[in-house]
Amino acid sequence: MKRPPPYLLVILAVLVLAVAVGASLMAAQGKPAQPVFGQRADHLAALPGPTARAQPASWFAAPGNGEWTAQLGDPSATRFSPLGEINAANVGSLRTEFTFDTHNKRGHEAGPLVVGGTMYVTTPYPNDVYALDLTKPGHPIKWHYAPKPAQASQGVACCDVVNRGAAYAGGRLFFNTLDGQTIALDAASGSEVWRTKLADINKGETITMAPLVAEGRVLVGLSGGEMGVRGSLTALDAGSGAIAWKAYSTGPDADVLIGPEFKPFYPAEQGKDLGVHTWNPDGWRIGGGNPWGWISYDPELHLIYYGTGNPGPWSSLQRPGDNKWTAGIFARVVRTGQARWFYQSSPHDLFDYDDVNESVLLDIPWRGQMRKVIARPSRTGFFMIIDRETGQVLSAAPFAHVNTALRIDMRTGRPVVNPAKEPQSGRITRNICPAAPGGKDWNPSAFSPRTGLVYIPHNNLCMDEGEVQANYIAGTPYLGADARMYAGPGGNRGVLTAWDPVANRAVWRIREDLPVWSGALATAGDVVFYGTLDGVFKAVDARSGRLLWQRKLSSGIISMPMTYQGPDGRQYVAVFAGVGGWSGAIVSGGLDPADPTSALGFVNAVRDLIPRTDAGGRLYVFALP
Amino acid sequence: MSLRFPEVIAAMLMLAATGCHRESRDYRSLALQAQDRTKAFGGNAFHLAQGQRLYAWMNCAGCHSHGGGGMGPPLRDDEWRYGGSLPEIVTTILDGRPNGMPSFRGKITEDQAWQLATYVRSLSARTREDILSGRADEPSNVEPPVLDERKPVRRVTPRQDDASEE
Amino acid sequence: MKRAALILPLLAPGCAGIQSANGRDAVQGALIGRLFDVFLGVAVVVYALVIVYLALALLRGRRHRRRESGLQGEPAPSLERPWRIGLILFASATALILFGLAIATWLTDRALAKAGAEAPLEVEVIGNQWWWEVRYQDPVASRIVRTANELHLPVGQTTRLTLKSNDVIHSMWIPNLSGKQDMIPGRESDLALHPTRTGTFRAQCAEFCGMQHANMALDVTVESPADFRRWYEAQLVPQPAPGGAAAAGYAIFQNRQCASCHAVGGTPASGQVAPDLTHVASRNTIAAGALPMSRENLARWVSDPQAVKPGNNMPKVPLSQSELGALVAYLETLK
Amino acid sequence: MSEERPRDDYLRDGPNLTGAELDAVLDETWRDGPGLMGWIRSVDHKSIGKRYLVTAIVFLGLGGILAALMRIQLSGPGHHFLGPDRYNQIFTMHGTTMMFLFAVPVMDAMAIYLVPLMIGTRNTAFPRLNAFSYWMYLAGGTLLWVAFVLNVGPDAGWFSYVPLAGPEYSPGKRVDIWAQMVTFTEVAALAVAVSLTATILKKRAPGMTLARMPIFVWAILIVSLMVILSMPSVALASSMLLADRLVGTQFYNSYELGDPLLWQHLFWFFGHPEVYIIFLPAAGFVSEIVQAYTGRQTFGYTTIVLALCATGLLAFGLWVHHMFATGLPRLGYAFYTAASMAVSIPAGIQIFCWIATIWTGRPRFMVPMLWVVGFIVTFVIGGLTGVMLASVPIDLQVHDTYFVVAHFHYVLIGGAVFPLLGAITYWFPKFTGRMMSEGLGKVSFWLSFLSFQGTFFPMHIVGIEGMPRRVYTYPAGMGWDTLNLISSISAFVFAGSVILFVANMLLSMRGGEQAPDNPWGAPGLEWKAASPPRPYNHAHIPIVLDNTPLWNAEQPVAYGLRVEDRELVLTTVLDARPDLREPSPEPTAWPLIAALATTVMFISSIFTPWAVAIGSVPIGVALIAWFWPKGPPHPDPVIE
Repeated sequence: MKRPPPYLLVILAVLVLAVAVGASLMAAQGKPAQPVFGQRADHLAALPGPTARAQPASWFAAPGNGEWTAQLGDPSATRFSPLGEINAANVGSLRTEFTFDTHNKRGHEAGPLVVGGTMYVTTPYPNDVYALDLTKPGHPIKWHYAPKPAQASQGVACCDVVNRGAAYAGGRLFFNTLDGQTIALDAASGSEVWRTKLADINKGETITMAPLVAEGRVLVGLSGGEMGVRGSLTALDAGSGAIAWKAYSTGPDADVLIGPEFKPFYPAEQGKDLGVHTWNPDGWRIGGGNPWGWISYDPELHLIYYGTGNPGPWSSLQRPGDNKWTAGIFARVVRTGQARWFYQSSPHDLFDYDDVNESVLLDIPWRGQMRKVIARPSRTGFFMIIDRETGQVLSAAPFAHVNTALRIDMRTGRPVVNPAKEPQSGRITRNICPAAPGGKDWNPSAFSPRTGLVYIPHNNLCMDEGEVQANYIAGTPYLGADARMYAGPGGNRGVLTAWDPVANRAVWRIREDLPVWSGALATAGDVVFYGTLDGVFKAVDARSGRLLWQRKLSSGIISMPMTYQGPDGRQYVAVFAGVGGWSGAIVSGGLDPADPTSALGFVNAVRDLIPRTDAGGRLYVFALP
Repeated sequence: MSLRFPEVIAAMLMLAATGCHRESRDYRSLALQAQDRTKAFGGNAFHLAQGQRLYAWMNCAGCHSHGGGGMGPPLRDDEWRYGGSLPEIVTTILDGRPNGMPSFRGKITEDQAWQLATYVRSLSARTREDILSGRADEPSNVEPPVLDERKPVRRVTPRQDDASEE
Repeated sequence: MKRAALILPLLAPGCAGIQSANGRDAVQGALIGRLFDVFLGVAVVVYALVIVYLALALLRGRRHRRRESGLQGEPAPSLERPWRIGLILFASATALILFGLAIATWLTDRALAKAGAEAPLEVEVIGNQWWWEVRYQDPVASRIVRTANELHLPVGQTTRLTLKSNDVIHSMWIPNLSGKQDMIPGRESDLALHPTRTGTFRAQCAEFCGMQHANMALDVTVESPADFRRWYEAQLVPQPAPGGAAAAGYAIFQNRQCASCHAVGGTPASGQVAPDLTHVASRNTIAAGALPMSRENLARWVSDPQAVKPGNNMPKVPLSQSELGALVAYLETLK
Repeated sequence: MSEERPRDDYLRDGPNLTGAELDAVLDETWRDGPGLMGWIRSVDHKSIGKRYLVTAIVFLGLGGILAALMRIQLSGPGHHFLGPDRYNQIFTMHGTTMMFLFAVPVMDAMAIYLVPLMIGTRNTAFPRLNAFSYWMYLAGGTLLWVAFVLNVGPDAGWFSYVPLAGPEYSPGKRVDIWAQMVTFTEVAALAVAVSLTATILKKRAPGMTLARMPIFVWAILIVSLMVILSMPSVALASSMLLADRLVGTQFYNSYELGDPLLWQHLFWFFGHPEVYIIFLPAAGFVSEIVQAYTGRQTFGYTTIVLALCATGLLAFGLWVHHMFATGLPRLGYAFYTAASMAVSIPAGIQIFCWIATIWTGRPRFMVPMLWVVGFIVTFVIGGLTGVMLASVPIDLQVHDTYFVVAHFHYVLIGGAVFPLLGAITYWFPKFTGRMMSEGLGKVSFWLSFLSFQGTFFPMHIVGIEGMPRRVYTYPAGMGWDTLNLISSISAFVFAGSVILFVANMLLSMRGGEQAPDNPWGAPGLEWKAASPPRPYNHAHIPIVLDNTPLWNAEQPVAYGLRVEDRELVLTTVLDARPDLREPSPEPTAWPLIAALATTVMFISSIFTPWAVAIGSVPIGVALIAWFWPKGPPHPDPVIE
């Protein structure tokens, strides 16, 4: 055999070269340099001056004598505490006073309540309630109440079997269970006073929200927008637990308690039985609109303000029309439930923008006069300033990266939808910002009258979403959409933004690596507390956003920090660690990141959460040494 | 050079057996009458395809997504709390499970349950390779072009025992 | 109106069936029909000329054969001159005829576009494997009618169909009214219809879409605007739970497999992945034209759908004789 | 290098070595090996051509049986003779077999057999590539039909529109087998096209300039270029479909912004040239037959050649007329209407020229001429309905109905099979050395012609009356029943006539009267060779002086080719001046082994993508062995 012809040698050489180049490329792949997030604040504008500063409502009274009786601090949802012992100077030396384990692996979204030397703690399913006696050393458990909700309710809870906490009023503790019962306990003894069943889990109805108590009414909203449940807000008599009134979010005016008192500001909300006519026939029966979020109350106007959830199904092509009264804000008279006004922030909602976020009641100078408003960092990504007497939108500016709506048309109040992002049948739409959890999800922001800023813990997520045909079977999810979420522009997935509601612009912001799913807490010591999804509890300066103190906890923080004055007069700050909820389901539910559409697409946004935190609920209480 | 004739016939018959069973459009669900239903349903591409469509129609994707889980546990990780064989999955589907899996007894017929179970088992790649389909006509679960690359570090750990188990 | 029949001894003698492009029962169908007549006329004439030319060639050739006088081997160019001119004339004539036909096509296209420009009635038709979902659009969302496998049209008005598909490619073709348009997943196409004669017609899927492509028909009823209005209002009326004999059937429908896929307006059953049955008894056929509507056929279809339409997606729900009877009794009330 | 010419003591043909002695030596050099191994190793274009022809006719028979089954099922409304699944497999197999396994390969068969003879050379260029192409074609056909027997036959139509043929709506391996079969057949067609193009351009007899080439050879040249330009489109489309189905790529997934219409564009960009690839050789047959039986050169040689080129070119510009109903923009459609109408002009011109040839020649109405007349009568109807289909509004009414089925049977059977049967009768003496029976030929022609009209003309009417394509049954009372019955009955008569034709072939192969070299007195070079031709075709390479070499008195020949080795003369492309002496590859079994390796890789890649990587190693080995340079058999003497 003659020596092999030259061309074979050439081929061999080329092959070897290719392998070498390939190997070196693979090695260089490695970890891209990771920008460091969460360490410093970007300054965007000047702090508002004393005259141009937003004020709390005229009747506002911060929680007194060091107690904390509601998840949002006070009925106007400011989450501001008058305690100033912990301030920007000494917060650096905070240390753990004590911890309390709930032995529950699911998402802990609730914050504890403190009344009269006792701390009341509620947990996710199975919704146990503990009372800790703070007066005694070692804070022993005074009593423990186990409501034993139905096991099957876990199968119809869309976004982890969470509970957003209890409310205290008149010596009683009111809270909801996952299988849809509202329970009143005697705060002292822990004995059950009354228990009312509001939901039928076979239809997919659950309750996860924290009730609001106002004028003798316990207000409770059903969850289940993802299960084709027809949303409703129920007012129970605080004394007996009997149902005082019930307002549906869809259907004829009679069901929605719309009557002569109903004077909405915008023409689109005026008309008869819009809850039926803005739906395809029978669409309203399984139309969602669940008020599973926050309720605020104005004692002067005797009005409550709450948002309604997303219309069902997610597939907007299957429910033509504006789908009234979903994804909007209701103002109702608390005694009778009659609606006063309604504003729909996302008509014919396309991307699951429930509008259930908190409404902070403020008085702000607007064009030379003080206007009573509600300030809402809403899921659509716009910070809405709405007159709380008439429902008129005074101003709306995006606090997160938004490309689904070009702007809010001030004349009609409707968002101008970006045609490129409108879903098409049979085709995915890419790069929808904000993603389904919205600019900010349910985790409440905080307002500090001392700085006039609203501190918004929110996301920076975009998603690809394709609408498929949704089928309705009672008790099973009614979605019709596949989504995949991922980091928004800048690569950071969360932000804490300090927002000036008067100028309606951001003053400073801290970009966080992971979506910020915890509530915020502002204190008179000019300190703002919040936690990150991988469990770092932080304190930042209310004026500059400078990071003052941080501590890594045992699990991700998706709960609401609170502060109280203990029997010994010292100021304590308490927060629950216990990752879960929609954002943390990948850890608490043990989901598989190989399928990016899991947990309605959120898993794809937080694939790297698995190694960074474990599940497991634990309460941490900090104080100065 | 000439293959011995019987071998050729034997190979053809074997191919025929696997070929035509895998491909038979068993729309009358005769597989229900087969003794070994696992082989009858588990080895038939038509039943797997019907299962794939039922998975979307009967809202399984709502809780289990495309195998990654959500409200319900993930189905791709090949860990079965109530048993991973076809009959056990059918029982799970038809009778439901205490922690929230609804019962589909009245909602789908028995052969549909078997078809669904065949598809569910294929999610954890425990069925024959040759009856799987590359993908479904739906938004795919392929890695999207993220704006800023975030990669997972390790595979999911087995689910810790659930405190609410008792 | 059926001028084609006069020219065409070969085509079926004029009387068009309920599913025939000869029907020409709409402006669009008539325009296309007239264009077809033009093309057919030209084709017949051209064909006649070619056959005559061929026949003469054969005869002339036979005579040359006998008298050994035809051209031989490589004929001199001069002898070929007349044929060269003939060739040029033939080629230019062909080009001219084709140009004329192209102009006729263009004119018809323009007329079709004008006829379909504005349409007071919009209907969305979604193709599924082997049935049609039909949704009458209305500015007031609650007046949107969702029905299946039937299409009612007001005569004398233009209706625009927006065509989509949920799974594979189908094709909406109502031969009596107009040409066909494909329904391609991920795309939307539209079809304008301006019927000029009342009557019932039959449309059929014209793009191979799987096992039951042959049984994917649509009943088209063209009626006066008043009748259409009456039918439309009747479709909006929900069917709440009936009392009396049908109650048993209603219970079976709600609690068994039916509600997982079918919807009946006014009842909890809201399945979206199968035909809406709110007014099923008022339709002319069952299962997209597989069987004419009657009590026995309903029973035959529900008891064993695979026998009637093998391979379709409706399962064989196990029902006893009495349950079947009760269910069919209930379905009969859904007029 | 010294100027002195190397010693040259090889035996060469020439005046001193001619006649029987030359035949014996050439026979020894060019003969296939003995027995089965010789048959397998053969690279002789005649034996490969015959294999192609026989296999294609077998597939024609199989496809015909399927057609008969369909006609039984459709002979009346609501028959249960075939279930929907079986019927869908049968109509898909009928279309696929006829288009991919009969029509293109049979034209390749005739081309491989006749072109070397007609241009006066001894074998095609790349004869081993030809052998490889046959084995790939045989493997593809076997794969498809074995799958069909095993109930794994494709059931999504011969053009398998996505998403029905996609991963979700076509479970199992049926469409994968179809897509892989397309890969097989288009590799085979590409191989043949490359070898024929090289043969026609480089191996013409000295003096046979482009202007003196037989019209059939022109047709084959244009068809080969069309194959080379169109087949890659369907190769890409079927590979993308396989990737979608097996490894979950998103090419045709509209949800991930892929597009089902991408498949239609890529497929029909190949699809329409494909039907001209089938028609143009038939047009070549007609030109040859008409020229032979009228005793004069076909009228308007250059016109016909330009018409063939125009058809070839325009064929690439009108594929969207298959997609007029998909809702693409109307202005785009206008271009394709114009192109579709324009393509009928070259066809019309050819028909004018043929009739002019008959008019002015001295026609003898033997059986091939009958087939030509039958072709003209039938094809013109098909052409005219084709012009109707070119107009968008009319196409919207008749697209995907039995009107279209009638149209393409008129242009494919009328336009290609009729000339093919005439060509087989015409060249049968050359293939087998025996004449086909005139009587039997006439009977089978008239039977075919009349039963064809009876079968397919009613389909025009049924199509207009609203009967869509590919329905396994239809309801009664639609006005289609009697027409379908007529079609079914005459379909059986038509089948009978084809069987009669094949019987005539088989009988005549042995029993037919002996055929001289040039029974029809035709002018082509192929009639200079013996019937059946010797392994080396022509003893001496002929020299061509004009278009009709055999009609000239003196027919000069060239001398000087080596006789002990396989050697051919290469001529320049335009005016065929002798250029080189080229050794012609020896018989070898490596093409078969390479084809087997490719077959194993293709089929196993359906079951696991790894097969593509692992399978390509044996293919590489087989190809390396196939191309391993062995140097000239008797090396030129090295000049000391």
